[in-house]
Amino acid sequence: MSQGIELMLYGMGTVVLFLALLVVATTAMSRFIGRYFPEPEPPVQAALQRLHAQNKPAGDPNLVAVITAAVHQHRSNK
Amino acid sequence: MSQGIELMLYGMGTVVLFLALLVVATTAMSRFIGRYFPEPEPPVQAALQRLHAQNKPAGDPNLVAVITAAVHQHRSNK
Amino acid sequence: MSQGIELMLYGMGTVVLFLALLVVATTAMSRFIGRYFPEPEPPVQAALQRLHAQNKPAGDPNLVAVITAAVHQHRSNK
Amino acid sequence: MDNILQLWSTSGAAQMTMGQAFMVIIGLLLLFLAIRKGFEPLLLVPIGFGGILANIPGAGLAYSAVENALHAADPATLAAMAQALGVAASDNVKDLAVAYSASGAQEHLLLQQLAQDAGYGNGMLYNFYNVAIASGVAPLVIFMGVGAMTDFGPLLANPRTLFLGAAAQFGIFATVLGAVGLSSIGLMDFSIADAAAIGIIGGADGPTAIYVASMLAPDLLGAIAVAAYSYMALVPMIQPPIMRALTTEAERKIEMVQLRPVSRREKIVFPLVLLILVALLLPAAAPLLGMFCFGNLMKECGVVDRLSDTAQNALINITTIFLGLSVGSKLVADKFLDINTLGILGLGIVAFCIGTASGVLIAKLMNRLGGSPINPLIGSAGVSAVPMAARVSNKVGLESDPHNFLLMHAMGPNVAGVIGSAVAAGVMISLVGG
Amino acid sequence: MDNILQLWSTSGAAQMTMGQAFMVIIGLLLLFLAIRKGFEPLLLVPIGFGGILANIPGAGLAYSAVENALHAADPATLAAMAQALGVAASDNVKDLAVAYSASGAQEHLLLQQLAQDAGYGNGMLYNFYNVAIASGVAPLVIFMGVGAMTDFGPLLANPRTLFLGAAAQFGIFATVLGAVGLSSIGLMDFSIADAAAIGIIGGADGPTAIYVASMLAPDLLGAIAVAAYSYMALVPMIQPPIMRALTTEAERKIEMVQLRPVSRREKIVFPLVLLILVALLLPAAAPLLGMFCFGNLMKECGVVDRLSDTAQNALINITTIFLGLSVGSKLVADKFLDINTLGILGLGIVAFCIGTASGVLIAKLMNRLGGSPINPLIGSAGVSAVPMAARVSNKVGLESDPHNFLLMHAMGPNVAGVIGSAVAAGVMISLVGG
Amino acid sequence: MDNILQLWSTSGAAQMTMGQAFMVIIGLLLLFLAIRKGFEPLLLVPIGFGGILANIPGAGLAYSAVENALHAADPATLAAMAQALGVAASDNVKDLAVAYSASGAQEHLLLQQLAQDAGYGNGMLYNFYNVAIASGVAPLVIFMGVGAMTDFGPLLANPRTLFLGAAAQFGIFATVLGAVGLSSIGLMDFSIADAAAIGIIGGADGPTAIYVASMLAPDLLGAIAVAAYSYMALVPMIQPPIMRALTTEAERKIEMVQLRPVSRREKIVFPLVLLILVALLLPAAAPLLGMFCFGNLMKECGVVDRLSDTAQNALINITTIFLGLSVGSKLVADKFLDINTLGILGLGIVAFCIGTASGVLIAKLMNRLGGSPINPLIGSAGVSAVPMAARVSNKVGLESDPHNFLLMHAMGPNVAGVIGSAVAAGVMISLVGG
Ligand code: NA
Ligand code: NA
Ligand code: NA
Repeated sequence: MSQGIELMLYGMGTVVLFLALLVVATTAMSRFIGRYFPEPEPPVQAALQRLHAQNKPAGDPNLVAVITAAVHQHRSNK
Repeated sequence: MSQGIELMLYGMGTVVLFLALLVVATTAMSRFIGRYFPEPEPPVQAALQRLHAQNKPAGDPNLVAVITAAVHQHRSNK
Repeated sequence: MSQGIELMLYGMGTVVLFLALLVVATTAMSRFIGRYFPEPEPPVQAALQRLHAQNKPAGDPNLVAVITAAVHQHRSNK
Repeated sequence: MDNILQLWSTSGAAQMTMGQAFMVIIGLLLLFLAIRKGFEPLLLVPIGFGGILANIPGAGLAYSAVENALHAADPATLAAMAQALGVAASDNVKDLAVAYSASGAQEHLLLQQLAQDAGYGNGMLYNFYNVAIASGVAPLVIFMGVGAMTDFGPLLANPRTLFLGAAAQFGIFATVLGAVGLSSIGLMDFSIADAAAIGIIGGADGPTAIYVASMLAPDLLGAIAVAAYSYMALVPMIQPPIMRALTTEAERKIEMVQLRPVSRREKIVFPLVLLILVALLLPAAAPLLGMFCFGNLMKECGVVDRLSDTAQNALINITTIFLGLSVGSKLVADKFLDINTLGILGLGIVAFCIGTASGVLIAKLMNRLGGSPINPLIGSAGVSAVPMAARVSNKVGLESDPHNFLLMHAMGPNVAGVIGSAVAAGVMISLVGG
Repeated sequence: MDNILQLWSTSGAAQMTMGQAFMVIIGLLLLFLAIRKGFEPLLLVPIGFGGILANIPGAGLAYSAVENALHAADPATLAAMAQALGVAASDNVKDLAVAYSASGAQEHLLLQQLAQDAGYGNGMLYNFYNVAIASGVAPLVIFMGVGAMTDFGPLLANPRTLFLGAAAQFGIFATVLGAVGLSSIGLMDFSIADAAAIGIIGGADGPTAIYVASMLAPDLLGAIAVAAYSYMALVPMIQPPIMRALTTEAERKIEMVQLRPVSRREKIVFPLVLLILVALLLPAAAPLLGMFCFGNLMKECGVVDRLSDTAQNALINITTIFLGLSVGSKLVADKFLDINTLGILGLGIVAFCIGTASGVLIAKLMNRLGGSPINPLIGSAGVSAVPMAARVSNKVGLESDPHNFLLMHAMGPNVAGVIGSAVAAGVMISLVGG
Repeated sequence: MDNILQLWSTSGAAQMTMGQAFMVIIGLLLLFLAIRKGFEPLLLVPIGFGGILANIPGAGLAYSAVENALHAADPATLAAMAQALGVAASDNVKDLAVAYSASGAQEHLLLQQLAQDAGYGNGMLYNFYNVAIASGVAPLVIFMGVGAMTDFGPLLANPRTLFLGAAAQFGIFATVLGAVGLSSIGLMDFSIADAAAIGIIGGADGPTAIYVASMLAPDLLGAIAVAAYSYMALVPMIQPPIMRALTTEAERKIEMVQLRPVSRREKIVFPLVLLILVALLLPAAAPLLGMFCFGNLMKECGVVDRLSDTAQNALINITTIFLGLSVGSKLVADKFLDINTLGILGLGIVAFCIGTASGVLIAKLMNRLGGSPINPLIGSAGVSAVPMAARVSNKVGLESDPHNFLLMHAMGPNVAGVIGSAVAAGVMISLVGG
């Protein structure tokens, strides 16, 4: 029984302490970024960048993109 | 050789018996459902329901749907 | 140290030899195919064929295709 | 003739026990709830089906090779096993089973070999369980996928809601206490590790519950997972009465300050901040929260979208299929049908109720302490059950004020609850499992 | 100079045996048939390529670490192995191999350790085989995916066609008898387990054949899988002559009653009915039919479509790649090139022919017994080979009457044949493998 | 109170060493380079994150159960382990660790059992590493996917560019020599196997480098993989100065003959020709090049597109996630922070530079020997780093002549470099690893 009470006290304590620290850390992080590294890029550009990244294959990024381009050139050379 | 004959007799017997029972069970099931649980939903609604289900993510169903909705609201709040 | 020199000599030798043989084999292969098995199919047909292949499921090729067809017929029979 | 007898004696109908028949019906019931009532179908369909498979008499799909050999009770094999275990009586299967589970690693290997040489194999579900759950990998991979689906934006816009996610974990620890209490008065028979695993049901988070149960109380895993997912599906019925009882009409009408926009950089850095905090404070939570943060970072960083997509789709789906079937393997009758299972089901719903109440009450307390007003209805979302609990907060709020949309505000405590449960899991693994 | 000799002695050209060269050509032939002739390419491309890889001399991709150590025949390692096995002569590799395969589990572990310590490892394909096939998981996962692709509608609309699916399994058992007969007159050397595994080729169902062969006759798996998939691809050539020979023009013109619509509920309940029947009657078929029913339930229930989609795509594709390469590992020359392989190829085609004939004849018998008329051409679809055999029924039917579409009617016996083969597999595993 | 102490003593902050803190910062730096600077993010995001996870103090995610037991240093467990190893002093953890790594297979199994019985388990990343990399499967599967993404058209149109791919491998072997040299003068401490694994960084091919390192020098794998991917990302900065220094303006303006069209049949047959050549000459390269050819054949044959799609998407993505995390497990402080790591980073960049120079110079030599003119700028693409190096060739070429598009021509040596590195890997595994 005492084991259970101990587990509850220490457990709940850790949860609250951890999340309280996370509140502090998150707030500090948001302020720090907001002050020193405000978002420079307009949303549209960011979306484009993301779209671009989406087309990159694994292992060798850009592989597909380049090969596609190359194949196009190759075909148009025929 | 006798092993082979035995295997054939018992094997083929089981296959026929099993599928015969399946015929009986299936027919009974179809009649039971047809009589007591006829399809209540019109096909369109069922299709919509299925479509809806398709959008549910694993682990936490509806997560994506809700988050999407939430993000939309969030953005429109800006 | 001598191990390193040996590894370099034999390694580089094998790489060059292997790729030289590959040049020979590839050139021979291309000539052989160009002479005896020139591409018979026009590109459009090949593309269609590829497109068709893409729709084949694993395990039992064409399964989905046929079942889809069958379901269509089944439904139109209603 | 012998063959016919052999076929009949190996048939299920000849071997089916009452318990197995009952568990098959339980499996069908789970399927019915999942398919017809929409109870967390992505998990309960595989779990229910796995439960039926596990209880097919004579198939032994949920048993190891040794267990299958013991069930088959072939005299020669039993004699060899008894000899290997150094036990006299070879005709009593139960004694052998007890001696086997008490024996050391050396004997385990030997008996496995004996069983396999005698033609017995591990059941399909037993293998799935070992690969997917006993190794810990399936819940972690699912957590990674959930991380890749989670948007921490609302939480970052209002970090104070993390306290609501913390408060709701009180349901977990109160239940641990309850389980220990029931055992101390002799009603149940739960060890402290069992109690901790049962409490985690109150976390309302499937993968976390399965992960903790697999480490602290594997025998209870079936009941715990079924309880966790069932109650998550029942959140729209469990929570509203509690929420209404603990709040006044005026409180339910509180309008919250509109959330500020959150920049992409904050979202990228947040999982790293969380990871560092875990590393500094609670290494035992590192596997769960590490994979969760990894999934979220993959989603937010925007440069590995093909990995993030796979984590959210093919990978999480494949893992869910095998996780569900594996959990089903723990619904085998001789392990599941037990008074303890009833205790788990009862304690689980208590955990949900206490967690809900704690969240609401702490939200009210925070309003007393000042700061921008918080509608206490979003406190209940702290139990996680993402996103069902946030929806419930929104719905109950709309009943009082049809123009007060709380969904977005409730997503903050909702995802905070996921973090809170994982932290609680780490504490319990660290204190009880070590 | 030593290095050059070492490089040359480790090169393939210096070590290639006639058998390996022949098997490489067989592999290329399978690739040609798959790519150019469209023979079941999804399986035969990986199998053919795996067959070539398995026969690369000196690479040992299909061998275990111990086998690779034995092939390398390093005197010191051989001496250590001979000592561990308690064998005198260490210079004769064949004797060692025989002693190794006769030795117990203890010695196996010891020799594995010895081989690994001496720098030998398991071949890539050997590992694939163990993970994918020896564990049984790959055929089961493929069966789940096939279940998720199968529509039982036509079968439910006309359950009598299940008898056609039963009849066609006669090809399996007749072939078992043939294999046992050939062995009893000394032409071949098949055990009863081998015979059962060979017979299953007549089931015309790849995953079932691989599953049964992996349990009853792993050494014959390569030949059995190649035969099964090749003959499935040849169904449009094998079946029509038999179908025409056994039916009259009038019979081929029989028009069948239009199929009734089948409700979604029937489709959801059917896999559960089948599962319960398996549980009651034939637990040995539970893994195969259980996974099949699970896949089908996921598809039909409509609430776990993302799992069903994954089972039909990413998961089945990944599994097919590794299953194919693993089967290819069994095309290694010293195991495949054997008079028995010719026997398997011969018996396999006999099985297909008998199954086709049985299906057609039983359909004719059922017409004699009354009920709504059945076009006997759909009987041949009972061998499964989904959906090729149903297409063949349709095509032969159209030859006699260009307005008589049998495809839909033939899908009933076609999927019934899948169930029938899995039941036959269960019987044989239960009677022979136990 | 005891519990608070236990919690604090198990917290990361109480256990963090300088090395771990430093490695966490390295992990964050890798993430910054990957996310913000676009350094090979698909690999460096998982590697960096895995590196942080591996260095969470007290979590032991990158350690085996035995290592975790040793780190925990529980006296009773240590005593039992010392006894099992036959070592006297049980209080000195380092002595035990040395004795453990020196002991045989029997002792390893025994200590694993002891550690697991005492409640210690393998870390998550340790398991990932064993399944994904130690088994060799992850690099091979990625190579299969890369094969399925590769178009050999440009290479087939101008097979002479294979020589450029061969030339660039000189960077590998020069670096091996350098590593051996540094060790012989006592500056570093690399064995010949280590040197070979380091040299392969010059291959500019991630999966090949990881595969070779996992076989020849697992302890250096972390540094080698980080170096390989970082320098691949830096190719646009490393190569251009070298290319400009070694070529004249006139050479950079050379226009190349337009590539002939390549038929589909050539593309289908090419991977088989390559495979046969590997089988005849260099079986040790069979796993890597075999899977590469298999992927390419699946893509080109056109009849198994669903397998090819899966190999290029779901399968390669899943594998990349676990490969990256597994590589991260080798960034654990006590293995990574070593003077040798600096040596590896230094030698790696030398390898890239020499490879680039060799490719350019051999292209110039080939122009002297006659044949259609080759722009020496495409020689640098022979180091692989597909497709970055080919883009660099194109870009530097455009600086001299804005109408001279070299991209397509550079793709030939680029993919030739992949083959060349795999051949070099085979040679080194065959000579050094056997
Ligand atoms: Na929670
Ligand atoms: Na069949
Ligand atoms: Na290269």
